[in-house]
Amino acid sequence: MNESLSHIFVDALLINNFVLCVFLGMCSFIGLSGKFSTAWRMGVSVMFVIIVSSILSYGTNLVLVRFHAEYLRIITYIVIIAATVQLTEMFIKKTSPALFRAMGVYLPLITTNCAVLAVPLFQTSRNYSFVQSVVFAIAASGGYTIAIVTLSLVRERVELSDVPSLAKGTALTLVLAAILSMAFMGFAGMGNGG
Amino acid sequence: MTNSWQMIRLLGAVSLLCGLLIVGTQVNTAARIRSNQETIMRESVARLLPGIEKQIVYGIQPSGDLIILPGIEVSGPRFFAGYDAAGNFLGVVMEASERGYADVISAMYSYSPDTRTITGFQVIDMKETPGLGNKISSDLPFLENFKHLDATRPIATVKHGAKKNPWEIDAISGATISSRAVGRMLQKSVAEVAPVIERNLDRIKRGQ
Amino acid sequence: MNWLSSRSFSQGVHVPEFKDATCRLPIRRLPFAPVLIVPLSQHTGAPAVSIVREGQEVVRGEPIAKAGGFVSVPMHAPATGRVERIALAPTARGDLSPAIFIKPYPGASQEILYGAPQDIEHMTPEQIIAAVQETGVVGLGGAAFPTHVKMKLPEGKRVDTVIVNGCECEPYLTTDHRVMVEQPAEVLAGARIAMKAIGASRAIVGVEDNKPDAIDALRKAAAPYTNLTIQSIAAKYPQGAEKILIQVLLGREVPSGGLPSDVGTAVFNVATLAQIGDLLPRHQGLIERVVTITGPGVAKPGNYLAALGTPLRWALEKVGCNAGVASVILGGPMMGAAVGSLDVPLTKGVTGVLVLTSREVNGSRKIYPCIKCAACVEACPMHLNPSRLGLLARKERYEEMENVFHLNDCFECGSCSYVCPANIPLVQYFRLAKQMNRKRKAIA
Amino acid sequence: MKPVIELRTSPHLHAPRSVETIMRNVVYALLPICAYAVWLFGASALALLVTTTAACVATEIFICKMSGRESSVGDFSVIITGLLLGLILPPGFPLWMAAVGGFIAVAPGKMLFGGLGFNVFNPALVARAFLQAAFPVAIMGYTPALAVHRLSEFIPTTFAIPLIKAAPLAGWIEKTRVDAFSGATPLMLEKFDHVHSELWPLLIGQRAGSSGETPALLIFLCGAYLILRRFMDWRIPAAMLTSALVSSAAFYFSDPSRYPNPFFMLLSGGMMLGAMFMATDPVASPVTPLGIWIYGSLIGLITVLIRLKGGLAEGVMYAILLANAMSPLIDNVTQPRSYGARGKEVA
Amino acid sequence: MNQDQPTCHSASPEPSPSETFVAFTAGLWKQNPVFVMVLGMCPTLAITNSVRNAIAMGLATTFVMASANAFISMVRKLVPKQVRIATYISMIATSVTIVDYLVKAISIPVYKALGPFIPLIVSNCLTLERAESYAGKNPIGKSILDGLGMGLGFTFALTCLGTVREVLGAGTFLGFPLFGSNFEPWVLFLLPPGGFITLAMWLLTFTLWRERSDKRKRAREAALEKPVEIAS
Repeated sequence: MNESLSHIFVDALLINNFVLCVFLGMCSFIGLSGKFSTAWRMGVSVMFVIIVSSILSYGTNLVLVRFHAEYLRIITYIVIIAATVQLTEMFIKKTSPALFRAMGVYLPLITTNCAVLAVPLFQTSRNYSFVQSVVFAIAASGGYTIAIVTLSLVRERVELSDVPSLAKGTALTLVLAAILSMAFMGFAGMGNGG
Repeated sequence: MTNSWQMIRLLGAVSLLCGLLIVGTQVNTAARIRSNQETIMRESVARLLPGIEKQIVYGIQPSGDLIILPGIEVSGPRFFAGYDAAGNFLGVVMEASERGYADVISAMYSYSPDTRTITGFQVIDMKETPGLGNKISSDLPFLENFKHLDATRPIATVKHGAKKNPWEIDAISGATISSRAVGRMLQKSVAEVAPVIERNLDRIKRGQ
Repeated sequence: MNWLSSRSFSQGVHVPEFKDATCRLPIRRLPFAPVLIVPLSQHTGAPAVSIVREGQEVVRGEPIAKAGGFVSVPMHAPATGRVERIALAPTARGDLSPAIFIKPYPGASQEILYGAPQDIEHMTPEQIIAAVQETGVVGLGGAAFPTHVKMKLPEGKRVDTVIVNGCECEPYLTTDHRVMVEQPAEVLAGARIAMKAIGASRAIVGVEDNKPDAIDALRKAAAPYTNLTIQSIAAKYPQGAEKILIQVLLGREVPSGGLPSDVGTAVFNVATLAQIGDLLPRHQGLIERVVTITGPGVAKPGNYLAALGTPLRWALEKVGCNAGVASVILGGPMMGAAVGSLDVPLTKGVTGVLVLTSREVNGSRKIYPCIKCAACVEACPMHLNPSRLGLLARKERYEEMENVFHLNDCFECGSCSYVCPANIPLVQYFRLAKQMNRKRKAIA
Repeated sequence: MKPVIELRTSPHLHAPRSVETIMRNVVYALLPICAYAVWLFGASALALLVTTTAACVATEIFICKMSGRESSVGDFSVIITGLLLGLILPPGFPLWMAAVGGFIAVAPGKMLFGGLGFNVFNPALVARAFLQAAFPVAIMGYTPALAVHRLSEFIPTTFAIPLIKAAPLAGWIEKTRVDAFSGATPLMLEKFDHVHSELWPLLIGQRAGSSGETPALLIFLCGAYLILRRFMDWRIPAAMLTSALVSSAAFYFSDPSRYPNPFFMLLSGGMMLGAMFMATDPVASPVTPLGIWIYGSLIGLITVLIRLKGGLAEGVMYAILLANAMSPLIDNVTQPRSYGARGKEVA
Repeated sequence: MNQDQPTCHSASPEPSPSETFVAFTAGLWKQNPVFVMVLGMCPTLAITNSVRNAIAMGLATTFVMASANAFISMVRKLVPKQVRIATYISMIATSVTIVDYLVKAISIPVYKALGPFIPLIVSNCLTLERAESYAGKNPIGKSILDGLGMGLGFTFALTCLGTVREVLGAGTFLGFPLFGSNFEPWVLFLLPPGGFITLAMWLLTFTLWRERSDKRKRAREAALEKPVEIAS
């Protein structure tokens, strides 16, 4: 199906939000959403890596298809992601030590963030064109960032309240995520109503 | 120096091992996967065209011509023609998809070029709301719509209980969006494929 | 009320005034107590140093202690009598501090025998500042900061406008109100002395519009002077706070952690200036002040001219206390502190004595969790976020309060606690937080 | 020990308004709406309101007891949650589901976060969203207003057996309807069938809908009472209704044949109830002056977008929940500039 | 999380067989990857709306973990530190690709139901975590057992979630209707929020259970210590 760019964008950003509706990038969503300062850095790093690796894997996929080597997709994609992460890390370390201090810890974690691997996989299985892939990568990683940043601020706020000791920790985070996810259900069918 | 050389050698060995394993698996499973996919398709088509014994997959070229596809590997514009044991033409089965409430709904439907009606409809994949939208695959009164759906006119979805004409689809109450998506999908697909079938009907009937 | 023409500021709260009981009563004199307790530290800064011995005879108005440094002022004998002893006396803060106990002679006159006229017109600013220090005048609005220190500008700072603070926005208190009504000439004289000492070209007297008689009296007295303006401003709490008043009158904002002189102004309380205007030409010292003694627990509320050092218990006996006194507050109800003992003396910084009965002091108000109604955010004159500060304080995140939420800009006006529907003791939290931060820094 | 210290610190005066009076007055303001709902939709609406309130109160008492806290029912906030939940469910909603909703509202929606003042989301809306997702069919079971036997008999779905599918409503509606009724609210008619509704019935609430969301005028007046007595922040409803009006007007004037009249948007669905009683929940809304305006406008805008562009007919609930989620962010970016901060930067 | 293991060790009377046994059972319960370590969240939440899918996903992960652990343990002494992660990831990716094809060959409907989550096993933090902390340090037999144990523990957790979600959300278990056709399903549990809620409920249950068992353990220890004190 030939999807319009705006639709791909809204769909990946809100309707089928990567985190809240498709359950991708869960570990970091739960583990790194405790502090706003961590969350936004993680969000930005993920956005960068997703967009770069999406572009790289689009090109790689063309090569794989050309040589009928689709069975190497998973392994090449993960290598591309690992390489992107590694190169980004080195690049930031060289150019901006301050930025590296801020982001450095989060970058290696991105390799095992399934949201990052999911983007190239989805864009391949959905036969997106290059432009569609880029839009999809931006929207999907943007959706991830929105979710993790929102959750982190909500959690910072909850930190100031008297949460019963039993519920502290992951369970409470999950309940918050559940309510957020219910709220995102309001976007279902967006752009398709008329 | 020796250290990096050692590293490269090791990585090479690892890649070789991985490559061998992957290729081995791929080679060993390819036939099985293919037959699995064929079976599923065949079963879906058979469910829509009862009494089918033989089926041909036609691909539609950009020029509008038909070619017979070797199997179901090749995606793109295509349809299935079904024949009974005696080789009589039963009808065609087409694939269609459309955005529903939650995500894309993809479906198959059978179409009779002789009467220009849709004779059956089956959802293949969807993520519609359980209990509401997902009734499009199970709600019997709704599926009743597609036993004889007139496709000579633009197919339209009307609200529950308001169906008056044979080309209208009676929507599921409370699942308007999903029902409409089905109507839109059929309407678009028929408009696209029916003329091609019409033009090549003789050839299809002969099974060439 | 001319509320249309009155200026005001955007935040703050409207507090019931409770001023009717005393605002029309003329200032009356309290007789001498059997013993007057003159603490050596009635002001901000170094304590004064006693220059009398036990048993020495002193004359009313005579210096009995000299300033303990530049940021310090001398003390003068409030009555003619004998120095009974020099010993520790309880203070309103709750601790003990050295004080001179003076036993006035029975029948000692209220007349001030000490002092001689001096010519202000021909004095240099430095001489005026020195003379002001000799009078022992400190900020009589409650801060008790030595006035001459305020007049001595830091290097490189210039002040163009003297602001005279006649707001008296605290409920119940009418001290400044009566001073403005009864001594407008002294107030303006003091303002002119301050202008001369500082080198300012004009002075603005800001008076809240709930005191029309004070505005009238001042305007009449100011008629001959072109560089003195009387500005009526809409009544609102805490308009009398220095920084707020500067913003209302001049539209200037004192930088966080800065002083009024950073924006070219200096602020003096009306009562302070009235004393300077009165004492300086006669070269006398500050020995008495006007104190509003009021509240539901007082039988004869009013404004009383009390000799400094008058014990609180004695003053309250003189004005009569009703049954059921629950709390005695020095200062106004919004920022004043409740005293733990009635044996403390009235000092230079005491603007009023408020006696509340158990009906007003209802300790059983239940504390609810913060419902984030934002009333405090709208009330805070410093535009802080007391709601968030309160939540952080509950979790003892004091550093974050200071670094992210500007805790140190809070001057504890009490507006947030006043409006809080959940009765959260916000100001108390903030005091504690500041204390903890100071302690932490001291350790570090 | 503690109260003695509190006695001794300033300020010694206190404004008369307290949490308890605020909450009590919100309950008063909700009662006329409840009464009108019972008159419009009959005995079932009454049973629904009683059930939700009882379920909420019972849950709160139970949790307080379990966690060894002092019962917090006395602050009335749980009663507000209960009444609001009843008002935003369809009148014939099965009572057992309503009771589940009451539990969800209070247990995970409020007490999990520490009770009053700490809930991140509006508890009643959390429960409504839960029920909407859990029982999408039952929550669409709207019945007509002013049905003939409404006061003497219950809507059959009301007493559906727990965990068992409720019988379809069509038969009952057939029997009691006063005029043609399609089982849809005006918003659903507008969205899915392009049937326009008159504004007057929307204003006085004689239409299908959730039990308490229909009488726009009455809800407005009850909200106005709270605003005038300063128990509620006027800026949130003002921002929300204005932004809804402006954004829907933009749609309307771009294509009047396709999009509904902006005033229809204001009066239909739960817009008025949401603006007056849901979005104004102080706990889940920002505290900064600018933040409050942003928050209100955001709700209005998202509501209109969901209604006109989304898959659902109604979007107020989701809009408020989303804005609740955003309110810590809004609060953080709109911290007021403290007095003197500008000078500090220069210095 | 890891301090559980030493206590297990010291508690066991015969070291060698029980050690192997511990390697296997730790993942099942004491160090359950989902309920205790909170790892591998994506499939835990996404693929548990039916028991069948949950088990299939769990088994696929188990296979990947066992085989990846085996490979990694094999080469663990040869791999220099710098390229450790890269090697591990390629090993895991290889296992995943194999599983991907195997599942497709076994059943297309199951493959479709698991969607993108089979390839995504690669970036499941659980697999890399075990590779790093166990397979990279232990002999091959134990590593395989660890992979199997962890994988089965993962499967167990997924099945727990799947059961709640399928029973409440559809009224069925493994596709068999449990309550008859009149059951009103709680559709929510099949939707994304249901995944979060179900996991939250399980975690709460686990916390409660552990708290109670801790309390009991402490009580027992206290009871044991008392007489000793009296004696001394």
